[in-house]
Amino acid sequence: MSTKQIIGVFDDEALLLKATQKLKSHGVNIRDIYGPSADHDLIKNLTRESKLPYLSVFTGILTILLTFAFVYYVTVIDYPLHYGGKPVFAFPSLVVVMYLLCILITGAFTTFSFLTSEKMFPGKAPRLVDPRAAIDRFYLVLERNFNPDEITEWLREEGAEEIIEKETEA
Amino acid sequence: MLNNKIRYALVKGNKTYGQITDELLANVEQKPPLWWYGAMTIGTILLAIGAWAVYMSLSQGLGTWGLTNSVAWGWDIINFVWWIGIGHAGTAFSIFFLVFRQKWAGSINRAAEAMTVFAVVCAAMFPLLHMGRPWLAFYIAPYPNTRLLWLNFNSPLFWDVLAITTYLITSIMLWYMGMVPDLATIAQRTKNKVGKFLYGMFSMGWNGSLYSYNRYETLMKILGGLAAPLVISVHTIVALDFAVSVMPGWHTTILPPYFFVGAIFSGFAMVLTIMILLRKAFKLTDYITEKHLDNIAQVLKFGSLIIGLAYVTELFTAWYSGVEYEIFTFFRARFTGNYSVQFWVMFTFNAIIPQLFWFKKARRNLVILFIVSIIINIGMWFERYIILVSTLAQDYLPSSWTPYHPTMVDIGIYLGTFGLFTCGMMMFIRYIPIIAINEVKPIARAEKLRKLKEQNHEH
Amino acid sequence: MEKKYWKSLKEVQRAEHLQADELPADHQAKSMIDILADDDNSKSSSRRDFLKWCGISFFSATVLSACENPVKKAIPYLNQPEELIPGKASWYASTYLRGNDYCPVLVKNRDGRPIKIEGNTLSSITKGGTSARVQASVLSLYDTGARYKQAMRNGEGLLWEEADADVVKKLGEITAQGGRMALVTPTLLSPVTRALIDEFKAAHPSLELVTWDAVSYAGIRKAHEQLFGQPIIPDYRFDNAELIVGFGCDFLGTWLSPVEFARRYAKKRRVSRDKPEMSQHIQFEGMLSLTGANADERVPVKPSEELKILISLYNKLAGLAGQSPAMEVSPAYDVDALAGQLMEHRGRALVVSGSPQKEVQMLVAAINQLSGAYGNTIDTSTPLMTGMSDDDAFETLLSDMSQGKVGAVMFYQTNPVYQYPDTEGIVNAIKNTGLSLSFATTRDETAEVCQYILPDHHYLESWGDAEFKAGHYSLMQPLIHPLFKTRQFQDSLLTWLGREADFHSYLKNWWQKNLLPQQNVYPDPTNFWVKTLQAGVLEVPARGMANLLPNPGALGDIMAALREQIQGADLEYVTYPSLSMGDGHDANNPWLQELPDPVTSVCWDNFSAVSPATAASLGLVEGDMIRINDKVEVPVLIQPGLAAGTLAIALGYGRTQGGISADGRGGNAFLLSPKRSFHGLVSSWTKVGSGHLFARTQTHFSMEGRAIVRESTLDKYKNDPAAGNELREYHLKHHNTLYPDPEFPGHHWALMVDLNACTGCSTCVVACQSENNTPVIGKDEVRRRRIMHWMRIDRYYTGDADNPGVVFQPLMCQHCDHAPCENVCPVAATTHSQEGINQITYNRCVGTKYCINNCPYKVRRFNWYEYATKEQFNTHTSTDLGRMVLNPDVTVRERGVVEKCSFCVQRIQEAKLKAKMERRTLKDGEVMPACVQACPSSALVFGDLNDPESKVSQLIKDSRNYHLLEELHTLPSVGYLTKIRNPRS
Amino acid sequence: MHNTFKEGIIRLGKVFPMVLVLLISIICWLPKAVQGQDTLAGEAEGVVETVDSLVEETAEAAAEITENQPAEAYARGGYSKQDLRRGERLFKGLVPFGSGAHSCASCHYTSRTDTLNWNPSAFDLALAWHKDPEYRIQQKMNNPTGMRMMTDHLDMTVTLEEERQLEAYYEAILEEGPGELRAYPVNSIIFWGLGVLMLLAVVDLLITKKVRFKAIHVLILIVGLVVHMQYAVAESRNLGRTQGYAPDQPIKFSHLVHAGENAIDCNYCHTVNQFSPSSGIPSNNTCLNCHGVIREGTRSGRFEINKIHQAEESGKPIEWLRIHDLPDHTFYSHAQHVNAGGLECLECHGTVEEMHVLYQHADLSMGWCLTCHRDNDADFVGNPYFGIYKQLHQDIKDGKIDAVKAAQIGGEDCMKCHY
Repeated sequence: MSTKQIIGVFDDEALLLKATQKLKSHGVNIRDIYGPSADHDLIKNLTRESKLPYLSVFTGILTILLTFAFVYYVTVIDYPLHYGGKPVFAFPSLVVVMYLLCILITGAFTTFSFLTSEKMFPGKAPRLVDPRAAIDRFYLVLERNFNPDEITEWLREEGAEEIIEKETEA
Repeated sequence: MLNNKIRYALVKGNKTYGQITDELLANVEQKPPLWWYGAMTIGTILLAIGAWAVYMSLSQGLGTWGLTNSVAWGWDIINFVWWIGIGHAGTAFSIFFLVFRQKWAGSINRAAEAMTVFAVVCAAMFPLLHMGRPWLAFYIAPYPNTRLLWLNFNSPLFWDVLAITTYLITSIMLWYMGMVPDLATIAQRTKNKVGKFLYGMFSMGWNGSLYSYNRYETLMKILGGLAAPLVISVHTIVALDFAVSVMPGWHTTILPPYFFVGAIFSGFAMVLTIMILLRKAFKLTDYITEKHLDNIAQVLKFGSLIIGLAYVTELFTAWYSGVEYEIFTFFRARFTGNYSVQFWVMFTFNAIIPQLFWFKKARRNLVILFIVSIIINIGMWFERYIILVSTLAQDYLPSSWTPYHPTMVDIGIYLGTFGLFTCGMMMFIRYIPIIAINEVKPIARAEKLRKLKEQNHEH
Repeated sequence: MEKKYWKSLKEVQRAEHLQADELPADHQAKSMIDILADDDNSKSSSRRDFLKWCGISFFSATVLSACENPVKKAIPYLNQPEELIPGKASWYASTYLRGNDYCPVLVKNRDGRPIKIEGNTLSSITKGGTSARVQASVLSLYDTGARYKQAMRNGEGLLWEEADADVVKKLGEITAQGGRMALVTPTLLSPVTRALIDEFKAAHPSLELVTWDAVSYAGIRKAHEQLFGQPIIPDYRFDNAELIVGFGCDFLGTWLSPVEFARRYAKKRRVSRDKPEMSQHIQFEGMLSLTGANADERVPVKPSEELKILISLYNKLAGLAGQSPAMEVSPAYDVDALAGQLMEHRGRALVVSGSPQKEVQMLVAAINQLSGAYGNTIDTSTPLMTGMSDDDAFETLLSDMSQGKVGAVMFYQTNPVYQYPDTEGIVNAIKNTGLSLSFATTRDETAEVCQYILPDHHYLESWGDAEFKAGHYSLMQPLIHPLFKTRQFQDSLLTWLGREADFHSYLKNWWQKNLLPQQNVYPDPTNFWVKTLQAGVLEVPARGMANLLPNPGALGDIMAALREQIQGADLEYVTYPSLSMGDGHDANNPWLQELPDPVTSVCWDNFSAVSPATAASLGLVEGDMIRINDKVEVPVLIQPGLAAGTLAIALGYGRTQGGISADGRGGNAFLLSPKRSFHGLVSSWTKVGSGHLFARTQTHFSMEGRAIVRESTLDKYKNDPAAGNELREYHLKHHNTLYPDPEFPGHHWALMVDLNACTGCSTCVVACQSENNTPVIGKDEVRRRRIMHWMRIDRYYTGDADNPGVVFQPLMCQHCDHAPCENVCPVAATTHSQEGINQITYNRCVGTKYCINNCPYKVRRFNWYEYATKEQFNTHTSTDLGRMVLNPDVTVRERGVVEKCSFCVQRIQEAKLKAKMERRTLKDGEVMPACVQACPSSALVFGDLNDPESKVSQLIKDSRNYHLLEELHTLPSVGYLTKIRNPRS
Repeated sequence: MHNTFKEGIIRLGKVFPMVLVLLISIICWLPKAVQGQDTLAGEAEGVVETVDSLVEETAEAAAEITENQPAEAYARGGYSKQDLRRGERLFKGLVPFGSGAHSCASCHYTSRTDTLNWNPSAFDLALAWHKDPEYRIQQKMNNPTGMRMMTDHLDMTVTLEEERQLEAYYEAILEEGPGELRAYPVNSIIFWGLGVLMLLAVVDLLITKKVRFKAIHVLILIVGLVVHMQYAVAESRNLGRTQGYAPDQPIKFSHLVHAGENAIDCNYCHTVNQFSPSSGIPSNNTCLNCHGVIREGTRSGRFEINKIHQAEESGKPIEWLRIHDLPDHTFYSHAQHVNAGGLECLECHGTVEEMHVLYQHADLSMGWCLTCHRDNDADFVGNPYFGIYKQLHQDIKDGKIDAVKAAQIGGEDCMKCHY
C-alpha cells in the first residue's frame, strides 16, 4: 500500500517546534522528524519515553547475580585456593569484580539492545528523506490524514522553507 | 553545579546550522594544514622509537628495563598510572554533559573522549608490557580451561585489568555512539567515494529520525550514567593496587580519593593543553570559548587544592600513625631524603603553581593556561614517580634498598606512547569532527534564543 | 582425534651428531650418562620456546592445523647397572680435598652424575658441615671452559701414550745423568699419595719433593717445633674456650679448619635458658674479617700494632708468671685487663693468630702455654696434618731452576706462577728447566707456561684418601666416569713406574695393609674396605698426646725478627684469603664468584678496603683505582671497621689464565708481599683511575633504628630471657585480624635461625644455589641489583661508625601464613599450601612482579633475562655439560618468571614419600632444606610446627624467638633467635 | 601530496586482506619448509655416517656369511636410472617378478606409516639392507630363515637382476626418506576453504554485491566463524597435548602380545615404578632375558626381534620414542602413585594389554590430574604416615566422613607437582 506524505522542510528548530505544536493541535499525525540534531523539547513533545532504562536496570541486576554466582563457584566450589591467610570466600574482594563486570556487561548489552531496536548495524545504508536531513535541514514528515492543502498552508504559515509531497511505500 | 542556567556565551556568533556544520567539518573536509603533517611525522618517529623499545623488551626480556630486585615497578607503572589519569577527563566531561547537563561541556567532550580513548590505550600497553611473559597474558582472563584453574579475584591487579578493560570499552562506546549522527552527516557531505563508504558504514544507517534520537539520548544517558561510577572506580582501583599492599607509602586509605582527584586534575590539565592547541590550530575560538577554558581552569584550581590537601594529609597521617616505616618514607625519603627533589617538584607543580588560577587574568591568558597545564602534567608524573619509586627503593629492610635508574628502553617506551597518542589524536583530528556537531547545534540554538530574548528585552 | 607422529632417520642421527659433538668421547662408549627417561631438564629449552610461540600465535598454529609436539626420545640403558635406579638419587661418601682445604662429603648422584655435595655426618671433624667452596666444588667438575680435556705438549693435544713415552724417556735420561728433578705439591694430606711418591722417589732418586702452600700454615708447625720440639699443628678447641682472643685470625672463614672451628665456636656461643653461658671473643685485626664481625669486642689495629699488642700481652703474662719479658713495646692498647682476664680464665682461654710467621706463632704458643691452654683448649693429641709447606726449599728450588740446574719440575695442585710474588722470576725459572709439566685439572697460570700439561681428574672423578687430623682418615671415590681424557695424577706416577695404572687397587691395598690393623671393627679386609668406602671416613685411635718439651730460650732467638716486624708505617696492608676464592684455585667457579662477601657484600671483585677516615685523609673515594707498591691495582672500597691506615685486600682474585669467570676480576694480591707474610707496609701508592663500579648485593648498612636484628647482651639475657626482644610481646598483644587463624591440618613447616650460632659464612647461600638451580647472572646484572640467590646474608652495622658492631641475618622466604605476595598475584601463581608453604608455581607465573613489590622482605627474585641459558651471564648452564649440574628435581626457570625459596619442597616431598612408602610417620629432622643441611654451625633448624616434640616447636616458643617485621602481621614461618653478645663489662 | 597519501591508503586497504592471508600462510609454512630442508640435509649426512660407523662393527659377523658367496657376481652401487625405475615397479607390483611372486608392497608398505602391519616397511627393509653390507636380497628371498619368513616368502625367488633393481629402489627410498605425511589434510582444506569463502562473502556483502540474497552471506559468515572458532578452541586446548599419541617405535613392540597374550606383569619390565619417580624403560638386557631364547615372533618373524640383538652387538641402546611425557615443570612420581597411592597402572595408562601399538590413554592435562585427586580416596586410614592429620581421623571416627580424598590432604596444592 502506498501512502502520500507531506514533508515540511525547516532550517530552524524553533520554527519546527512551533509548527509541530500547531499541527498537533490541529490533529495532524506527525510521522517523524528527520534532522541532523534533535531538540530536547521536540523529543519530549512528540515521543514516548524509551524503555531502554528498564532493560538496563534489569540487565544490571541479572549480571550482578550471575557474576556473584560465577565468582562464588570459582573461589569456593570449584578450586578453593588459599591466598595470604584469607578465607576462600573473601567477599570484599569479590565486590569489585562483581561491580566492574556488571557495568561492562550492562553497558555492552544496552548498546547492543539499542542497535537491535534501531535495526542499526555497521554497513547499513541510511534511508534518508533527503541528504540534507543529515546536514542542516529538518524534515517534518506528516501523514495526509487531512486536506493536504490545509496542511501545506499551516506549514507555510509556520515558516517552512519548502514543502514536498511524496508518495512512499509503507 | 547542577544548574542549567546559561549565563554566558557557549557558542559565539549568530550562526546558522549550515554554518556550524561547515565550520566544524572543516578539519575533515579540507586538506590538512602543514602542521598536521609535522605532528604526524613527529608522532611516527616517536612511535618508531617505541617500537624499538618494545622489541628490545620483548626479545631480550625485562632486564632491558631499569628495574631491580626491589624496585620491580618503575617507569612502566608510573607511565601507566599517568596515562590512566589523563584518560579520566574525557569520560568526566561526558558525565558533566550527559548526566549533569552541563551544556558547556558539550563542545569539549568529543575531543576529551578521544583523548581518553587514546590515553587509555597507551596506558593499557604498560600492564601488558611489564609482564615477564606477555605471551601468557591470557592467563589473566577467567575462562574455563583444561587446567581447571581460574584466577585470584583478590588481586588488585586483576581488578585493574578488569577496570581498564571496562573503562576502555565503555569509553569507546560513549565516544563512538556519540559520533554516529556526525558520521552520518559527513557521509552525506563527503564527495570522496571511499570516505562515503567508510563513514556510511560506521554511521550504521543513522537516519536522524526523532524517534531514534529519543532512544539515542536515553542510551547516551545510560552510558553516561554507567560511566559515571567508572570514572571514580577506575582510578580508585588503580589506587588499590598500591593501597592494598603492605608497603610504606602505599598502604594508606587516602590513596583512592587522592588518586581519583589526581586523575581528574591531570586529565583536565591535558584537556586544557589539547583544547588550547586545537582552538589555535582550527580557529575554533567560537566553539571553544575563553569561558570553556576558564571553567577548566577553575576545576584545576579546585583540584589543585584537594591534591595539596591530600599531600598534607598523607604527611599528617604518616606522622600521626607513629609507624616508623611510614615516617621514614614520608619524612625522610620524600620530604628531605633521596627523593626530595622529585617530591618538591611534585608539590610545587601540583599544589602551588595552579593557585595562579585564582586570578582571572591568569585564567584568561592562553599562554599562562598552556604553560600551567603542561606543568601540571609534569607534576602529576612526578607524583606517580614519588609514590612508586620512593616507596619501593627504600622499604622495610634497608638491606634490600636499591637505587633506581631508567634505561633507554624505559624512556623509549614512554616516548612510544607519546607517539601513539599523537598519531591517534592526529588521525582523530583528520577524520572525525573535533566538536560534536549534533550536540553543539542545540546549544547554538539556545544561544540564539537567548540573544533574541535579550534584544527583545532591551527594546 | 588421533595424531600420528613420525620417527625419521634424521632425528636419530641428528641426536647422535649432537652427542658426538658436544659430549666427550668417553661418554658414548661407556654411556655412563645416558639421557634418561625422566631427565627433562637437560634439554628443555626447545620445548619451552615452542610452547611460548604457540601461545603467542595460537591462531597461526590453528591455521597450520598440525602443531606437532617435538619428538622426544626415551633411551634406556643397554645394560642397567644393578645399583642404579633411574630417576632416583643415590649418595656416595667421598672427600673434598684441595691442598689444605678438606671436607668429608656425601655426593648426591642422580642418574650417574654428581649434582650436589653435602657434608658427611659421620666425620667427627665436620659433623656434616660444609663450606661455600665445598658446596660449589661440584660445579667445577663440569667447567667445560676451564678444564683441561686431554694431555697437551706445548699447547697441542697428544695421546696419553705419547705423553707417557716422552716423560718416561726424559725422566730416565735425567736420572741416568744424575740430574735433579722436583715435584712441587701443596701439603699432601693423602697418606697413600705420599707413599706412592716415596715409591716414585725410590725409582728416581734425584727427585725432590717440594711442598709449597699458597696460604701457608707452616709457621705454626715451625713455632711448635722450635718452642716445644714438636713439629705439630695442634687442634684448637674453640668449644672448650670461654675466652677467645684472636689476632688477625679468620678462623670462622678460612683459617686452618673453618668448618670444624665454626661448629665448635657456635657450640660455645649458643645460649639457652638451660645454659645461659657463652664464650667471650675478643678480636684484634687490621681488616674486618668474618670472625671479627662475630667477635664480642673488636679492636681494629694495624698489623704492626697488632704484633705489638701481642708482644706486650706476652710481656704481661710472662711478668705475671715470673718470666722475663720478650722486648719492650708500647702499643696503643692497654693489655693489662686482657692479661688479667686470660689468667682468670686459665685453662679455659685460647689465643690464636692468623699470622703465617713462625715468630708470631711462637709468641702465641708461649702465651697459650702461660695461660694453660695446652691440654685444655689446645689439643695436641690429634694434631692437624696441614701446613707442611717449606718455603725455603721452594726458594732454593726456584733459584736452582733459574740457573738451569734442575732437569725436570712437576707441579701438582699448585699454581705458583699465580701465587708466588715474583711472577717473572718463576716463569723464567720454569722456562730454564729442561722438562716442566703440570698436573692441573683446570686451566691455571703455571700449567700454561709448562711444556706438558697432563691433566689430573677432578676430585669427583678420582680415588684417593686424606688424613686431615692424626688418625682421622677419609676416602675419596669417583662419582662419575671421567668426563674428559684426563688421568689421575697417581695413575700417571704408577704408569711411569711401569706399573698398571690402577690407583684404586693401590689405595685399597695400602688401606688394607696399613689401616686395617689399626682398627678392630672389621677384621675382614674386603668388608673393611667396602664398609669404610661406604662410610667415607675412618677414625683410628690417636697416637697419643705429643710430648711437649718447652724451650723457653727459643723466644730469645726471634727477637731480631720480631723487631723487624713491628716496624710500622702510616699505611699498611693486609691480604687475606677470601671466603669464596680461598687461594684462587676455584676462581673460575661462577657460584663462588657471585657469592657476595658476607662482610662487604661485594662479589665478582676484590678491592682494597679502607676505613672512611683513612680514605678521607688519603683523598680517596669509593671506586678509585689505586696501585699499591707498584705491584697491584685494585679499586678502593670504603669499609667502616678497618683500622686506620690499613688497606685490606683479598687474595684469590686477579687470575689471568683461570677461565672466563676468573680472569680479570680484581688484582692479584699475592704479588704484594715478597716474603709471603700477607701483611706489610705500603711503601707507595698511586691513584690510577676512578669510577670503578662494584657489584654489591647490599648498599645500605644501617638498620635505621628498626628492630630487624634484635640484639642483647649475655648479662641482660641472664636476667631476662626476652632481653632485646621486648617488642615481641608488644606485637603479640596487638595482633588483631578480621580473618580466622589459618589452619594447617597436616604439617606446618617452619625454620628457625639462631642468630647467635650463625657466623655469616654463606655456605647456605651456595648450597641453596646448588640445590635449586639458581642461575648465575654476572657482574653487570649484580650491579643492577638483580642477584638471584634465594637466600641471602644481610649484614648491618650497629653502634660506633669507626668500629661498628656487625650483625648477620640469613634471609630466605619467610613463608608467611598471611603472605602479602599471595593476595596480589592475579593468576594464582603463588598460593598457600596446606603445609604452610608459600608456593610459587613457575609455569603459571606471567611475571607481573606485583608480588616482588609487595614482599616486605624482598626475597622474591625475577628472571630479568634468560639467565639459565644465555652465555653472557657467565653461567655454566649455557653448555650441555654445564647443565649436568642441574638438579632434575627443580624446574629451571624461564625468563619473565618470579622465583624464590621453596623450603626445598622437593626434599620435603621426597622425605614424605619415603615415609609413606615405609608406612610410618615422618621423623623430626628427616627433612632438611639445603641451607639447613649445609650449615656448619647448625644455626638453622627446620621442622614441623604441628609436631609438638620437634625442635622448631621448642625453639619457636623460646623467648628469644621473634619474627622479622612481625608488626606487619604477616605471620612468618621463619623465626629468628635474638643475637646475644658477651661484651666485657 | 594529500591525494597521493589518500590513494595510497585506499590501495593499501584493498590489498591488505590478501597480504594478511599471504603473510599468515607464509608464517605457517615457514617452519615446515625449514624443517623439511633440514630433513633432507640431515638424512643425506646421516646415511653416510651410518655406513661409516657400522661397517666396522658388523664386518666380523658378516665375514662368516660371505664365505659361501660367489664374490664376482654381486657388487653394490652404481645403479642406473633404469634399475631404479624397474625396482620401484617390481616392489610395487607394477611389473611381475620372474618367479611369479606377488608384489613386495602387498606386505611391505611403502608409505610412512605401517602401524599394525607386522611386516617391516620398505624403509625398514632398506635400512636393514643399508646397515649390513652383506645383506643380500636374493639370499633372504631365496633361502628364507625363520618360520614366518619361510611361509610368507614361499616360492618367491629373485634373480640377480631383480635384486639389483630392488637395491636401486632401496637406495632411492633411503635418500628420499619415508614420504612426508601431511597432517590433517582434510581439516586444512576445510579451514582454508572456509576462510576464503568468508572473505569472498565479506567482499561481496560490502563491495561487489553480486549475490542478492544477504542470507547467504550471513550464513557463510556464521558457519565459517563457528567452525573456525571450534578449530581454534580444539587446537588451543590440544596445544602441547598428545592424547592418543601413538608413534611408530623403532621396534614393533606389542604390549598386547607381551602383557596381554603372554600376561607378563608390568613390573617385570618396568621395574622401578615402586621406588622411583620414573617407571623405568626396560634396558636391552631385560628384553634379552626372554628374547635370548625366543628369536622369532609369530607375527613379525625375526626381523623385529633381531633389532634387540643388533643393539646388543653394536652397543647402541634402542631409542624408543617417548609417549607419556609431562612438561618439564611438572613433577610426577610413579612411586607416590603406585606404591604409596596404590593405583593400578591401567588407571592412567589404559588397557595397555590390549594395545598392539601403545598410545597415550589420558590427556595428561592438569585438569585430568586434579579430577583424579578430587575424586579418589587416599589410603588414609591404612597408612600410619597420615596419623598427623588428627582432625580428619577424628572426623572419620565420628562418622562425619567416610574416606579422605587426596585433595583434602594437600592434593590440590600447587607445590605437589610444580616446584
